[in-house]
Amino acid sequence: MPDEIGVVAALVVLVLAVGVVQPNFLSANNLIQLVSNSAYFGVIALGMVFLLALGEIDLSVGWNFNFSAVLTAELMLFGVDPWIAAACGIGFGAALGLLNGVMTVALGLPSIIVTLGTLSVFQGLSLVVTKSRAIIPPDLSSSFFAVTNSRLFGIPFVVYGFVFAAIVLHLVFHKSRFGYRVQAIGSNAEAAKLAGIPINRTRVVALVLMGALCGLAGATFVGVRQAIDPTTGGEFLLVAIAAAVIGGTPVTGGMGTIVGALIGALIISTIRSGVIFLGVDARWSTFVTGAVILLAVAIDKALRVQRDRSRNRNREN
Amino acid sequence: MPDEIGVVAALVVLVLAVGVVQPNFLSANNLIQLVSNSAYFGVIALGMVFLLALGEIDLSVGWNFNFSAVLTAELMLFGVDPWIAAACGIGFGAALGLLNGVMTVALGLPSIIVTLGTLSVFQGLSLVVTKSRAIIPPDLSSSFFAVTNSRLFGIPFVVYGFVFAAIVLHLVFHKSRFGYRVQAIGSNAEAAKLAGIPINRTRVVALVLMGALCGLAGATFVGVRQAIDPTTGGEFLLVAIAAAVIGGTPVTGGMGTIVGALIGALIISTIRSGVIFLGVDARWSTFVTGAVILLAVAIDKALRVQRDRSRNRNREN
Amino acid sequence: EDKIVIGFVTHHHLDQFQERIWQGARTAAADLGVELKLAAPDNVDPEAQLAIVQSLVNSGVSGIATPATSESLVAPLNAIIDGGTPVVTFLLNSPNIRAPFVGERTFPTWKEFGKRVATKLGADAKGEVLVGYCSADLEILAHRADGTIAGLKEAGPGLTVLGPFDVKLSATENYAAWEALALAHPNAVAMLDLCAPGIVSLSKLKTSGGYNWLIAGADTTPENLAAVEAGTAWMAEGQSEFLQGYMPVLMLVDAIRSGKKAVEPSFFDSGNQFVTLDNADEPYDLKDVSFKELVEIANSPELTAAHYKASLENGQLKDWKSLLQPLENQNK
Amino acid sequence: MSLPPANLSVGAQAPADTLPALTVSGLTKQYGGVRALVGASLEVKRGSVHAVVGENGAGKSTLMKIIAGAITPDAGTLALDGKPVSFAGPLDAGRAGVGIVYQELSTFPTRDVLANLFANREPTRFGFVSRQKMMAEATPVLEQLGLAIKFDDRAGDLPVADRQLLEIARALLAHPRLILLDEPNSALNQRETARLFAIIRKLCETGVTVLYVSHRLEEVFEIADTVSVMRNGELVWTRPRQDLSIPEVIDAMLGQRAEDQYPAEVPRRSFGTPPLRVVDMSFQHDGQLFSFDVAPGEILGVAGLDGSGGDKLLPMLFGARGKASGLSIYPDGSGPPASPHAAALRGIALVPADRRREGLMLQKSIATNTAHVALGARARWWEAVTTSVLTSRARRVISDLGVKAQSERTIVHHLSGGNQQKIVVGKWLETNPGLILLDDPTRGIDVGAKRELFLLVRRLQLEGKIVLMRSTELGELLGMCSRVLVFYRQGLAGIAECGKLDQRSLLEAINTGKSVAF
Ligand SMILES: Nc1ncnc2c1ncn2[C@@H]1O[C@H](COP(=O)(O)OP(=O)(O)OP(=O)(O)O)[C@@H](O)[C@H]1O
Ligand SMILES: Nc1ncnc2c1ncn2[C@@H]1O[C@H](COP(=O)(O)OP(=O)(O)OP(=O)(O)O)[C@@H](O)[C@H]1O
Ligand SMILES: [Mg+2]
Ligand SMILES: [Mg+2]
Repeated sequence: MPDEIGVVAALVVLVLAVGVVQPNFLSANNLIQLVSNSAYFGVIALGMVFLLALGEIDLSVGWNFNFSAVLTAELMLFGVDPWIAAACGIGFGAALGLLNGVMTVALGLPSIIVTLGTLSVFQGLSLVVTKSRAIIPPDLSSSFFAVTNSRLFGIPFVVYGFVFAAIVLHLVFHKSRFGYRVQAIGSNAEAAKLAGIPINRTRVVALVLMGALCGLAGATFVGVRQAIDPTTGGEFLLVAIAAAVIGGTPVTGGMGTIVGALIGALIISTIRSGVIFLGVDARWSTFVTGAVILLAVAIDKALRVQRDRSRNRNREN
Repeated sequence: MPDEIGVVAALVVLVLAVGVVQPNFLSANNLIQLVSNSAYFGVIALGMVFLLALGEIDLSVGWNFNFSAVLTAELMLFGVDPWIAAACGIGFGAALGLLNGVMTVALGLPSIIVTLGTLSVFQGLSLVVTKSRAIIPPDLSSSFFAVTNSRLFGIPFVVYGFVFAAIVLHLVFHKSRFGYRVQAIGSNAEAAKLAGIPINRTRVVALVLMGALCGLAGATFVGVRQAIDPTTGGEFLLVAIAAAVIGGTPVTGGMGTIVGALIGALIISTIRSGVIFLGVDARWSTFVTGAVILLAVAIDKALRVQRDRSRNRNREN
Repeated sequence: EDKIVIGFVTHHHLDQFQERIWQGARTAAADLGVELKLAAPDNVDPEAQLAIVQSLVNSGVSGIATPATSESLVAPLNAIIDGGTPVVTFLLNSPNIRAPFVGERTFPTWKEFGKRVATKLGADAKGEVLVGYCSADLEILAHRADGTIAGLKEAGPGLTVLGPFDVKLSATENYAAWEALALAHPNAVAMLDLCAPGIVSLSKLKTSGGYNWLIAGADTTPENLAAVEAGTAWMAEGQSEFLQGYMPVLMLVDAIRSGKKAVEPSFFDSGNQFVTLDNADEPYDLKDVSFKELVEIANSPELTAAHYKASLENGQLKDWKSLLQPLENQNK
Repeated sequence: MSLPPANLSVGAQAPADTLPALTVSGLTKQYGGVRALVGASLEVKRGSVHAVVGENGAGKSTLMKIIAGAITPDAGTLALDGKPVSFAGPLDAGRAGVGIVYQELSTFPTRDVLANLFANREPTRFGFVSRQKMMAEATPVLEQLGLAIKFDDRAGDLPVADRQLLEIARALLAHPRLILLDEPNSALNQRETARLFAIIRKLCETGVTVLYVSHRLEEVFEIADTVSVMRNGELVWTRPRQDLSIPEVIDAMLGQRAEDQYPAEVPRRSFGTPPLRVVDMSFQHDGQLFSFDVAPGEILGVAGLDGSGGDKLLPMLFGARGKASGLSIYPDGSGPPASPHAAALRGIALVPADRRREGLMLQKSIATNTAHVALGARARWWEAVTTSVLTSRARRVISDLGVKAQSERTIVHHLSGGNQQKIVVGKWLETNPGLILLDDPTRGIDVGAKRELFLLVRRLQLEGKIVLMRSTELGELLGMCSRVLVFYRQGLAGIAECGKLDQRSLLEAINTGKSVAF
């Protein structure tokens, strides 16, 4: 049984619990929507797994998302072809990640401090660019908008994108040299260095990857929503970390799970949506959200303890 | 030269830089206000140093502050003597911390996950209690309000309180067995266990301390502001962590600095206020804030590197 | 006399609503020949807002205009008033501040909003009407919800009013929340969001999901007006943001020039608009405009200033002092 | 206020001499399918030094940890001075007068020396931890151990040997009646070991009992009164030292006849490949310059006391301290590597001195650890991490080096210390390096494994590899190397030819820096 068994079970329990009371909740339409709503912060959570496994963190993700989306939309305003604008948005996100990486390495500071600064820098610059206005692409005739809003077998583009990103990043995390390096450094940075693993380069690459994922989420957002306003993204940081951590990636470094982060993102969306489906009073909904998070992590933990026990038993026999 | 030399220098540079352009900034009145504005999130930052040094974190601090303040104000509404209400508020904050601690230890989960849940639980329950309304103590005749709003030699009560808390916590951190234990566990949890240090108990105590400090800040807030809103405190988490981390406490555990966190809190207040004094355009102010944070940590780092170099040189000769 | 400097602090500066308030303040400062210092925190954060206000006072401004974002700002703002710096509040009110307030009348306005929605649905309409707001922890939103629900019940006795739901402020969360509500209530006849982002989310959902509920919501932002223009949303409520920026500066400068150390507490109703494709009635003696003109005005600072200029210079608003009401009227 | 006794003394009055200080009976401990300890029974006489020896993974550390209360046995009992005891944790054991120096360094790297010395038993004054009291108490102990460090140095900044001494000092400061030393001197040189032994002897005179685990059998024979041999979790026998010989002990440990410890020197021949030429290198700015050559197929020893610079040489050649100064030319024709990454790519290997801190990912499997260099540093970016490659590599290391482990999926943390060391050696040798820097490679590995390692080194020699080996055991250097670099006070004092030298004169050389013997 893989490590993710616990979170998967927690997700299933939550979905069924809401579904029993409100069968509508289990409609394909709603479940698909649930996934597509997790996509933006979910993709960021996937990148966060790499950073947490490395023993680092990026606090600037939400504003990197926002700034990249703003750049994408602004380029469209300037008449750049939306496909090219989107590519630039992704590249721009990566460049902001590179800035984080270079400053982390050059100043020899932990990324939490550097990104604490760049989080305001990105937000501030984005604000200067938007002048507090929502940026709306003027011409929606490009195939970019058709594609990002398309559905295949009733499932929207972003869902495919999210799942595809998760598969690719899962392979990168577990099957590539880069993923190996990330986990090796997070396990024991000193030993990794003495094994000849290039620590700084790996750190920079991980922060660039994180940035590119923010840019990807931002550019897609512009395609799907055809607008970006100066606030969107600000709240992504905490949800993305929550998704990664609920999914089973420890903050102490050395390991992580991309699949877990995906499930973690779905759990958060399920809670959000479930609270509404169950008609929880607005005043109680925050409390219910917190209580259900605790319940979910407790289920996860209980199941993993259970599994480890039976595993040991099997070993002994 | 102590470790805090870097942050102190960064603070002095910032204060003087603003003061040269706007001499008003250096007025006693403004500087005092600067300190008193840092007091609430600053006290929380002091507690965060213990948790970071332990290798833990408490994400629920802002809403613990809020909930404790709400409880304090509600008790006053019910006619409880304000002094007793304030004491209850502190005790209540500690109890919420105890809840965090017990769940962390009982579920065997990292505190980041548990407090990710309790953060919403506390916020939600506080909201249920306030019914979205500000709670305003009805009768301000008690000496509690006179004392919390008093000034001695022109300096307000909260400033004394903040500095006093910092001194006490500095001593606890560096001179008490509890402080030694906290740092030992954060430094090497396995070795700490082998040395017979009660890890779980220390964790719980640290989370209770954190909670009590939130309660202290909350009760004082009610005294000084004579009101508490359902939103106040939500922003404290990020600022408190920023203050601790800018002050020089690493998130990797094993060490920390209370004095640094105090200076870190002052740096944040100085930036907030300095941006206004310098008349930075409101749209640019977020960017400037971020850039100055980066500048401050770079100054700190440069000075510490400098010091370590000269230290090593002295040592080798 | 010394140059008058007005510190004008909004509770954030992240949307066009705030920008239009700033526009009003800027216009007033130019009209009156005073200096203006505009500032705001990065996001809604009363403590950061207070730090900004206090810094402005310490740097020697002559007066402060700021919203009472939270009740805990009351004591410090009163302390500033006691210290001799006049204060005017706008947008968000606390009756405990010893200062005037410029803004809309919350409960009556939103009751009217609810009534108009119910009327539009038809006197004998049946079905679910969903009411959402962006945050359960702001008292003013609770008043808006109370007003809206009261209006809906009064004018549409056959309607089933559900909510208020916490549909969040950020564009992504707001969209997700309405998406879930739409699925959970497939038979709803109207969706009302009492905060700015709702109209945009709801319009997008309505188009992509093939719904045909009626949409109405708060704030006449360019995006919201675009949705009304496209016919997906029916009504956007506006609350004369320009005046909420203009009047506080005017009142402060008036008091300072007449040598007062504080401004008497009072309430100035900034009025409001219920904007639909065929209605954009303005309060006071402001020129009533067509929807098309309203959009043009909303998109141009010059046209906005010009729109108010006549009344401010020669009309009803020139004599603004006679329009002041007791502070208690604000929520009656 | 009374200061605690300034010298080492017994914690409590000695009970009746007749009862054994420690009685262990039927101790059993099983980890999953691994039987770490199987019904071990032992009696330790008061005031004696009782050595426990055995192969890597024999169960020695498990036994020590149980006696120290760090782990609970599945079955079996303990008695101190005849009284049955059962420990709920290390604290209980400490209170009962049991002290321990763990095999694996368990210092607090971010904490200073004093905090480390008094972890969890800090003396207080008016409720505050008293650094004065700690310093007063610690000074004489550190002096006895010859440990010259500042009290406010961070433990993490100290060299391995100092950290090990620090832990010994920590154990001594608790004044235990029974002290367990689990390979306490694996990182110590002869002088430091001699000091430790002097302290042990003095302690025994005052009635303290010492249980001593070591792989250095000469030292065991020097200090121990009684020797117990363990094999596969079982106690083979316990006998007085004077009735024993080293080969006898080795036979019992291995369960077979012992061979010569050092495999025979291979005949020198020429390989036609270039040597390593170290030219004008120095340990610090303006420091003494030194130069030497190492030919292919040569094993060059590195010796020196702590602080002599000897411990810096290998990391420096490896690029771990930045690019080395001077005009050195490596066998590939380039200068010194600028970073460990460059070194790894150029086929230079460093087996670091502190395996847990510098060599291992403790929470990862053997398979992951053995890929550290081959995959982490040397693979091309597109090369996938496949389970089959990881597995076959790990299995090769396990069989080549005789790692005692259940499978390649075993977490390294669960291996015995010696087997962990083999993983570090193995992960480097897997990459077939041309220049091999061995920094105290035999630390904590048993005689059998040591011999296997030396055989391996000889094989490398035959292949024309260049090997530099630093060791704290001079016998090893003399047994394996043709020449030994002797470092003294941050400079190279001379190069000793091993053929013309015995252990005593080498010892004298590293202690005085005089080149008389060369
Ligand atoms: N002992 C040391 N003292 C001072 N600086 C050092 C030391 N060791 C390494 N450095 C410097 O610290 C930085 C980090 O070194 P590291 O080996 O991690 O780089 P890297 O990740 O291998 O670089 P690259 O990605 O270019 O290969 C480098 O700039 C190096 O020069
Ligand atoms: N926590 C653990 N989990 C699983 N197996 C363990 C654990 N600790 C020890 N073992 C196993 O128990 C056996 C005995 O280990 P132990 O550490 O006692 O050996 P040792 O005699 O001290 O060896 P060395 O000389 O290498 O230090 C080994 O096979 C080891 O792999
Ligand atoms: Mg490198
Ligand atoms: Mg051992």
